[in-house]
Amino acid sequence: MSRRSRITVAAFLALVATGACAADPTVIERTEEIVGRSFSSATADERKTRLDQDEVQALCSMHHNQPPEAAALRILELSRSSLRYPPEGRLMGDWKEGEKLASVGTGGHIGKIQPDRPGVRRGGNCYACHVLAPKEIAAGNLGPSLAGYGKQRGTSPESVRLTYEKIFNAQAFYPCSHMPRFGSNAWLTPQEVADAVAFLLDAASPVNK
Amino acid sequence: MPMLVHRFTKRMQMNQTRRDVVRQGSIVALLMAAGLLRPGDVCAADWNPAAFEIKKLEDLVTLLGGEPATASDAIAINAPDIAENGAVVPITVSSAVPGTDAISILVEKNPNVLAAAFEIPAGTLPEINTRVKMAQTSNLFVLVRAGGKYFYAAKEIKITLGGCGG
Amino acid sequence: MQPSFFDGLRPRIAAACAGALLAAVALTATGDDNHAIDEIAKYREMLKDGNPAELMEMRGEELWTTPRGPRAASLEQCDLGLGPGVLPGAYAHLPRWFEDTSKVQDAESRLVTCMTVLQGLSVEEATRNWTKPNSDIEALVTFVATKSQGAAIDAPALHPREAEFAAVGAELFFRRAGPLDFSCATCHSQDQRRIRLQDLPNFLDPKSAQSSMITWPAYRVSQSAVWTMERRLIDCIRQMRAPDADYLSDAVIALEVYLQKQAAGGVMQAPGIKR
Amino acid sequence: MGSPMKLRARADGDVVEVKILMAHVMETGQRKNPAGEPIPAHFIQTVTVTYGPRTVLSAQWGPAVSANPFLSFKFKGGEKGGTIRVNWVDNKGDTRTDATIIL
Repeated sequence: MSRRSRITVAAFLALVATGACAADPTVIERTEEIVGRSFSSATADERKTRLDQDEVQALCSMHHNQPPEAAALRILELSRSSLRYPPEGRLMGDWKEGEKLASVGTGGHIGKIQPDRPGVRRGGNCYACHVLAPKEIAAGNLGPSLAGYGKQRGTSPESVRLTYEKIFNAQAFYPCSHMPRFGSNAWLTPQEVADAVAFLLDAASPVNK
Repeated sequence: MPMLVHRFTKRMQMNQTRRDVVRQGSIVALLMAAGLLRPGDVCAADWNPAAFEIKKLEDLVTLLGGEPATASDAIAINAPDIAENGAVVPITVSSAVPGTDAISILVEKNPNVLAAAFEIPAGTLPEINTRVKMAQTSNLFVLVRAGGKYFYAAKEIKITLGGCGG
Repeated sequence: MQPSFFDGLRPRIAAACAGALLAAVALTATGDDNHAIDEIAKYREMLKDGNPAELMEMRGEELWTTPRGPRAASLEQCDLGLGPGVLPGAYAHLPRWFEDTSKVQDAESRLVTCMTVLQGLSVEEATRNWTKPNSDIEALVTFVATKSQGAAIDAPALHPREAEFAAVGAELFFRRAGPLDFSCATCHSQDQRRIRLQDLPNFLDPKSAQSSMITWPAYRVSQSAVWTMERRLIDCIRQMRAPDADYLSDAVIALEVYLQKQAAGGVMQAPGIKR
Repeated sequence: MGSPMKLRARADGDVVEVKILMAHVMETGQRKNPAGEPIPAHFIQTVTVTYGPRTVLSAQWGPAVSANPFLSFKFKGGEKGGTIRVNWVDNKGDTRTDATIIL
């Protein structure tokens, strides 16, 4: 049994348990077949890392990001178990590094049409979706405004830890959140997540000005 | 707050005084030197690289000559304060200065500051609608010649980062 | 040092700064936000007069009417779904099922069929440089779409194969994958959202879906080119960090079937002009 | 020879509005291709618009004019049915002239 079909079965068990409505399995099967033959230039590794779904992705997709309780609990469990921390345990890094990460939207583009230039920085692109430092006018609104985030929450160990974990894997709190699982997917390193935490919480950060 | 306003007012007065003294004809001199604003037909041979190769506004100072250009409220720049993409910034410039016969568009922070120069013969309205590239957030200057004198106006246009980021 | 020409401008700029500073005290962040959005709206409005897509449309018309290829034929007998040579409204009825090819095809895929069948060109020749500005396919799609201006989008996916593509397209729309967990729904399933300052259509809302789909193909000033719907979707997929989707592939056409179905009734205004 | 321009000229009373779209890459010379090689500059340098024997606008451009340039302006004294001619010359010596009738 392939990984994909195992996931499907697991998801359907969750589905039956709650009686929620989700996609027709034959449509999912047909969709996967079409995905399988519509990316002919992808290498085996690219298919595995860029097209195949892990269990969380498959559950969120099949439930159109509104998982029933059993699926939601499974997502929370998988996400919590994927949390990792920096070696030294310092969850608050350098806000200036975090600020840079927040503006960089490049990294991870592959293919032949328009791949990233070699050596380009991989960023968190936080401004694409969030208001952060109020001085940046070109901020998106897919996610909530985070202006003044640290002013409201302070830098207690609990606040720092919660912020770190939300950036590392938002789905450890909000199953099927639109936010990328930056840490769990190894898009950002634990150190980079800590830098983003500092950008949000540090009193000196422009986010809190 | 009153302190702040006072400081700005004072700075404006200082600059106002300086402006009277400053000779501002640099671009003008350059354009004339380049044969750019010469009346008559334009043909390919007339295109002079000197004007279009100026890198910094300060470089123009070395070519200072002509009469100082004057800031003028009679020149209108209609452009958005914020452009979604610097590759195309739409602008409409018009001059109510009597006798306007040339209009140039300059972008302070572009690698080459002069973008375009238009000659306005008698009978043509002193109003141009076109689109220029802006490498980054910058002041855009419009320089107008009328009756042998030069006038200018400026507007800051912000260029925003856009899209998904790459 | 000799003072610069632009020293004379400093007072105006200082005044503007002072104004902004004073304004900042009075305005909330929302106020600034609205100003930015208003100015972006002005930017877009100013672009509308003089859309370079019209140049592409002219070139497309020439390509449509000029005999080309080994068979020295024009495309004037091309059947885009409403009969050979019928252009008005054809784009608004696509994608659809075609008996002769046994495929669900969009405008691009169908034009390639016509170029291969009528003119004898290879698929490679027909789609040459499709990712670059000024390609033949870009010009032809622009021309064909322009002929649907004023027509309502009507591609209801009633044929069983079309219905299947619409269902697959809906699944693809929500299908999350890759290192950023993105799907189309990440950005396009909520109202009034933006990436930075770019508005994002919500394809789950018919009005919003219409407002987007009626403007494609569109001239993109950042690309100096008209982007077709396929080019647009394949770039979204690239931005999601997926591998390149194949041009004219079923995955891309299935997404289009779904989006056109969502946008039913929208009155075509293409070609649009965008950042 | 360059690609055709799209021209419109419309009379409103004695004022004629001319709108011009030109097909041109307007390459700055500052950009690099994906292989990292510079893309040579290629841009329109001069534009001349005439109404009969009369030059109604002339321009000199640098590469900072946007790709596929758009230009519109108005002049007095044109009549419906008259011919507007637009010529451009670029830095490679390529040139293009198109004409339209005033509507």
